Amino acid sequence: MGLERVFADEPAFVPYVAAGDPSYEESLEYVEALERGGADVIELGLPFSEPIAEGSTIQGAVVRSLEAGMTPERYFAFVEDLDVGVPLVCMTYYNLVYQYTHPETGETGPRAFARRAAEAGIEGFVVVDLPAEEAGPLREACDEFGQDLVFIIAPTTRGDRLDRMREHVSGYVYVQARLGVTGARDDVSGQTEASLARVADWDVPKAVGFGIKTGDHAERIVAAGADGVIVGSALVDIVAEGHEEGQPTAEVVQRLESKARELKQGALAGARARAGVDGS
Amino acid sequence: MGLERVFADEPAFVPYVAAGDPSYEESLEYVEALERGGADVIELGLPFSEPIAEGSTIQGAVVRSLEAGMTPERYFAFVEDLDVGVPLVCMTYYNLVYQYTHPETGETGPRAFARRAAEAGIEGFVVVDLPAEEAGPLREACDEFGQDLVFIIAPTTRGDRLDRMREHVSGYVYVQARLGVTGARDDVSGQTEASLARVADWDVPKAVGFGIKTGDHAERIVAAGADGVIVGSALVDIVAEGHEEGQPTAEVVQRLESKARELKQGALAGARARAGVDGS
Amino acid sequence: MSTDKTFGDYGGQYVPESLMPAIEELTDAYERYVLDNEDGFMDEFYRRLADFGGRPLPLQYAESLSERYDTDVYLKREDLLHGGAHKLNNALGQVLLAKYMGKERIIAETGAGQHGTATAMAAAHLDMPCEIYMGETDIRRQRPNVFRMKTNGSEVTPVTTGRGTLKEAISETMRDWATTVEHTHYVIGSVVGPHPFPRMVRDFQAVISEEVREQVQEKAGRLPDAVLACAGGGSNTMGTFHHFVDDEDVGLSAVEAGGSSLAVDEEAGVAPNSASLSTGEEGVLHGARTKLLQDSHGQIMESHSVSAGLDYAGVGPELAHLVDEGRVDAVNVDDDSALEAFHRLSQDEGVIPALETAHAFGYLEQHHDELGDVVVVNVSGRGDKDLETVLEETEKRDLDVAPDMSVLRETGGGGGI
Amino acid sequence: MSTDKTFGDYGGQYVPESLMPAIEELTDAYERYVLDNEDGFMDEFYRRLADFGGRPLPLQYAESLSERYDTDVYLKREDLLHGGAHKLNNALGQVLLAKYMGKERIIAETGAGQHGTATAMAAAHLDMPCEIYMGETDIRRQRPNVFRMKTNGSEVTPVTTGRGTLKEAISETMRDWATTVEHTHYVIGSVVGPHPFPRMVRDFQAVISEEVREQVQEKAGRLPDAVLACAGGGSNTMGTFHHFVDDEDVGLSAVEAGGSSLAVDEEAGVAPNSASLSTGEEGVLHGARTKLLQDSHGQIMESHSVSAGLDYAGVGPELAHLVDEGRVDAVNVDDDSALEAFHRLSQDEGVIPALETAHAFGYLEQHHDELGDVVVVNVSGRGDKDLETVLEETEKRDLDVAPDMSVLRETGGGGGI
Ligand SMILES: Cc1ncc(COP(=O)(O)O)c(C=O)c1O
Ligand SMILES: Cc1ncc(COP(=O)(O)O)c(C=O)c1O
Repeated sequence: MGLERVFADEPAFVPYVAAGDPSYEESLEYVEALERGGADVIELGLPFSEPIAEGSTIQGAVVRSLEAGMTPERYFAFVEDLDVGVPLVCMTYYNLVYQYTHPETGETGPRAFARRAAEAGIEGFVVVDLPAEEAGPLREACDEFGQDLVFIIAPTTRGDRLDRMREHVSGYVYVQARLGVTGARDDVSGQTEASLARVADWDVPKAVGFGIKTGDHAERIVAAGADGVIVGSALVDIVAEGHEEGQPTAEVVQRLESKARELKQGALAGARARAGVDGS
Repeated sequence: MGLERVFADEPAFVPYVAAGDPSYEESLEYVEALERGGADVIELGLPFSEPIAEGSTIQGAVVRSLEAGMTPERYFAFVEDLDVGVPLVCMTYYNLVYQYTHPETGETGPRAFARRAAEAGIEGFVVVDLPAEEAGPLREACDEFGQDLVFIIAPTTRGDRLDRMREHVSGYVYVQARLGVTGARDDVSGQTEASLARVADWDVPKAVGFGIKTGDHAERIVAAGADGVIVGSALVDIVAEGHEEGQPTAEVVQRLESKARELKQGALAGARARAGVDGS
Repeated sequence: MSTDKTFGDYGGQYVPESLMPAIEELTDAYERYVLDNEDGFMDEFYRRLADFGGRPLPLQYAESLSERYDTDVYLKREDLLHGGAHKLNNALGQVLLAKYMGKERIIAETGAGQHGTATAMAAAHLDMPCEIYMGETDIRRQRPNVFRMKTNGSEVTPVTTGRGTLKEAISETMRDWATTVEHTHYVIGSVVGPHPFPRMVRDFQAVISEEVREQVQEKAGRLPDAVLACAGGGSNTMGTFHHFVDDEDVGLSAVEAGGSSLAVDEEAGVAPNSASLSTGEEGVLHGARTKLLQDSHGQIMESHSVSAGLDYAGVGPELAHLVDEGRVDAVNVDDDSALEAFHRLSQDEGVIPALETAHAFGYLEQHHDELGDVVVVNVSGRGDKDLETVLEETEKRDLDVAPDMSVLRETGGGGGI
Repeated sequence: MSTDKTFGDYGGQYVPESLMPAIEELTDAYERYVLDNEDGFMDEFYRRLADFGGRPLPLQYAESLSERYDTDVYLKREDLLHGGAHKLNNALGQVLLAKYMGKERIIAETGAGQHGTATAMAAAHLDMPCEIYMGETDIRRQRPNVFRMKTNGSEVTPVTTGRGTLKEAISETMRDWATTVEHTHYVIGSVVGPHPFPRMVRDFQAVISEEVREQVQEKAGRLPDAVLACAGGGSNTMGTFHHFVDDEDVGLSAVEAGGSSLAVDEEAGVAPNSASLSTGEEGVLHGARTKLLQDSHGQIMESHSVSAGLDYAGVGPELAHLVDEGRVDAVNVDDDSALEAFHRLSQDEGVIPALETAHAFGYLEQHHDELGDVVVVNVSGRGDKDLETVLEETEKRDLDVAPDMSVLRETGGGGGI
């Protein structure tokens, strides 16, 4: 298992976009731009029609992608078409995993999904509505195909639950910075430090997400102890704006790349600050 | 008591109109026209806002008269202003009788009403919603002021009820030719003869009303044994049409008079037919 | 057995002769079936009220109101009766009686449409053809109830005379009855009309107080200090009061519609209220001597109330008598207070009352400190039928307790429902 | 005590991690208060169901239908429950539970508005702030229910995503809950969602079959041969079936909305029906594994039914399990038959059913000769909320039993209500 590796040397920048938003071709360019901007792992959304954990920004991405014809099969083709070197994580909802039929083996369900994902080059999964308790079948498939199953720790996750999740997590732990749904915010949640403290002694990297919007946010979160920052809505906002205002693809690519750079730089600055603090 | 007198020699024609329909002045002329046409007694309606026993024709007359300002006091003035020689009967609903306040004595109720009516020259009453059972106070006042209280015999009136009404009736008995409400019809009800038969041995005159429209109807009804015919809606229709179509008063007067003549002649013809039958 | 036709000076049988035989036949049937339970009529009535109507209905302790008024307030939940108002008690009783009498057809008038829907339901239930007269204005104002009557298979006949409301509908139904009286029964909608209607309707509605009397003793351990009910014609009122009339310590208040004002416009023939018990004069209307809104000549006034079901110029003769005797308090509450009470009960207790009913709660709000420690209020019906009116009337006013309805406007379709 | 999270393969807890602690807390509360009656919770629940809700509700012998089908047909009258549908059983239970849990705020989704109004009533009754999520399309279609919720003091928040109906409203409510979970309880509207909801909602609704079981034995002298209930999410269904599940001789039929056709348009992602039990595939939606209307990739379909309350792509996991086990028959009835059944019950029995409910009667019409001698049908709600829809949908069709609604047109205001 290997996603830990990208957090080893410096804080990781983990961007999220929905595959195929707003179209297959544009989306390929956008993902590649994120890598150029400094992404260390990319969470690539496979859109589900009922995104119950997403705020309006990512709901918009899901709708655009589905309307442009995204399906699980096209998603895997998309992954194969992508020209990026960093690891890819598939972020989705469980029904798509559960329903999946492997086009060659005819097998259905989590193992078929994990196999096809592995074939396409996916190294891990975040399945938003799959808590550790229900994750058995996918967990086993991940083990078989050498993939990581990332879990989310919410601000409400405490005590027993925390212990149980610690057992199951691999790759990195997704620390949800605040209660609620995805969406860029103008502040850093006060809950972040407390959440990080609860997983401080876990031996997987801690990536913090939910609401991070600027390099400054990223810096503060890494300074607070995160090993990485996960940023979705702030990037999807750029895609959405580009789409709605009819901006040239190249311009959107440019803006995504520079936003990615800002966030990655913020994370690095946070690491320096922490090193300074640690060193003082 | 005296209304019997007008039925003595020949079948009586008893027209009904609402006083003040469509205006005080026009109405005076209309009533006088009816006398010229051959009326033997005139039933002069004092309009009540809830005429529950009237069909749409007479409802219309009530509305026009009330809108033109008719009140019980104006009604009595109207009676006083009338220049007719035949007896007048006041046809109304009980609440107006019950509420009445005599302008000079200040007395209220049936006795006050009967007194004022007597002063104005009214010789009798038909109070549509006052069955014999509730008629005590008005009955007494009528006796005191020498007026007749006319009751209606419906096709449903039988047995005990018939006997009780026989005791109370005076002037004439109003034989309702059919069930339902007032209104001109195109046929003579088959119920008429049966109703007449039920009161055949009463010693008051029998006047038949409800639905009589033509001289021919009048003839048949008198031939069947009636001592008189009561006609309202067929006359009010003429008033209504004159009002709606803006006909000159003189024209309406003319039409009323000739309709009255037709009905009176019909009644006379009926009497001749009956005499023929009786004599055969 | 022969029943009294009057209540003191009130009541009687002031109808055209053609109806008298039917009224005598009905009186006879009333005495035999209702009073003497011949052929088990009343047993069947109670059984159907239970199985079809949903009786018995709860007497609910109103937690929020009791706290607000520092008085134990109980709600008699007639709003839970099938159809949504107490009206079915009467309609079911009369339609069943018509069946026992061998009648083949039912007619009824309706104002707000509650009595019409109750009658249509009862007629469908008992398989009787039914025709409902309803003023044209009321048809326009109460479309859902028109639809319900039609859905239950009744004819609905518009009445176009006068202002096209309840008074005209009653007159028109009486006209139908005068024509069809031999095979048709007229199901009158309240404790009004000629004898035996006021007594008979009261007896059918008395199931309310029969239940309340038992329930309140069980829940409060004693009889109430006060019983409140709104009063239009007065059927829910008499139904709620009847079994308490002999309990002299139980105060009985009939809450009428004060409308926009108690003053009358004699010239226009309009009383902007329906407070016939409080302000009316004795007179004769629709078959009975009772208290009426009328001008000095005896012409009937157009009444007014924000609640269509209270909008009637007359009132039941028994209530008129009980008020004269001092046994029942005639009080009234204006449109504004009724609307506020509508919103208050909805928000505080989770019970949306009919606008008629809301008048009783408006009175409770104003006079709770004079009513004693245990107060029963009859919730005569539910407010679903009134939503459109309440929306309109609330927007015209600046009420303290009204909710913000902007979500209805913002999602299109205008401000209506 | 620890309850099973699944029913066979169905059920479970497929929710974002942020909700898991709340769901565990709820499970604990469910086991303590509902299953163990801690602090007398269930006693208070039953008391409030009686006093506020109007329970017990009648089991009515349906005379006309029994004659029509030559079978004893009984109607369980949930339409008489306060609010007009079985929904209050659940809403009252959950709001009360939230109070016992010390929660300070209630949220709920609603489609047709029946669950929303029930929740708003329960929240007003128990003095809890309440916010209801409702699709924008549904707000437009169900304005009276929006008004009722607002009148009871609830916030109504429009949901603009997707088609703006129930599915989207549930998703949006889950989003609110994910944010406010620490002090807010989500009152889900049917036997769907993650454990413990399907079990808990069933237990609250099981009061229906608890009563029916006793009533039918009293009235028919034995258990029924068949019990019918419509099924959207399946809460009235499981409530009506629950206490009969172990009686193997009692047939249980869940009647789904067949809509306009059982065929699906995979391309458009639309199923013109809501027959998830009859035609759906196993999958995971809104927290549970169950039968779903979905395309071959697992994307959820837009379902359709003339009755908004059945218009949902999922169904309760316990029902899915009982169908797989062969214990419950999954059947369905199309829009036309449901509309005809709506009119038939209204005309023949004087009970205007909800369009949801009408599906069960459509099935009875088609299969009465296979159901045995004693049949119980749950009247899950009343049809007042559906009048506008029925008027429109009836005019589009040539139904045998529909009344002539021309009086509504002739008196102005267009063809609407
Ligand atoms: C709910 C409700 N309450 C009260 C009334 C008034 O009638 P009554 O005074 O006869 O009870 C009506 C009449 O429609 C009504 O619908
Ligand atoms: C009257 C009625 N019946 C049935 C339903 C369907 O829900 P369920 O299947 O959960 O009983 C609804 C939903 O709104 C409803 O209002």
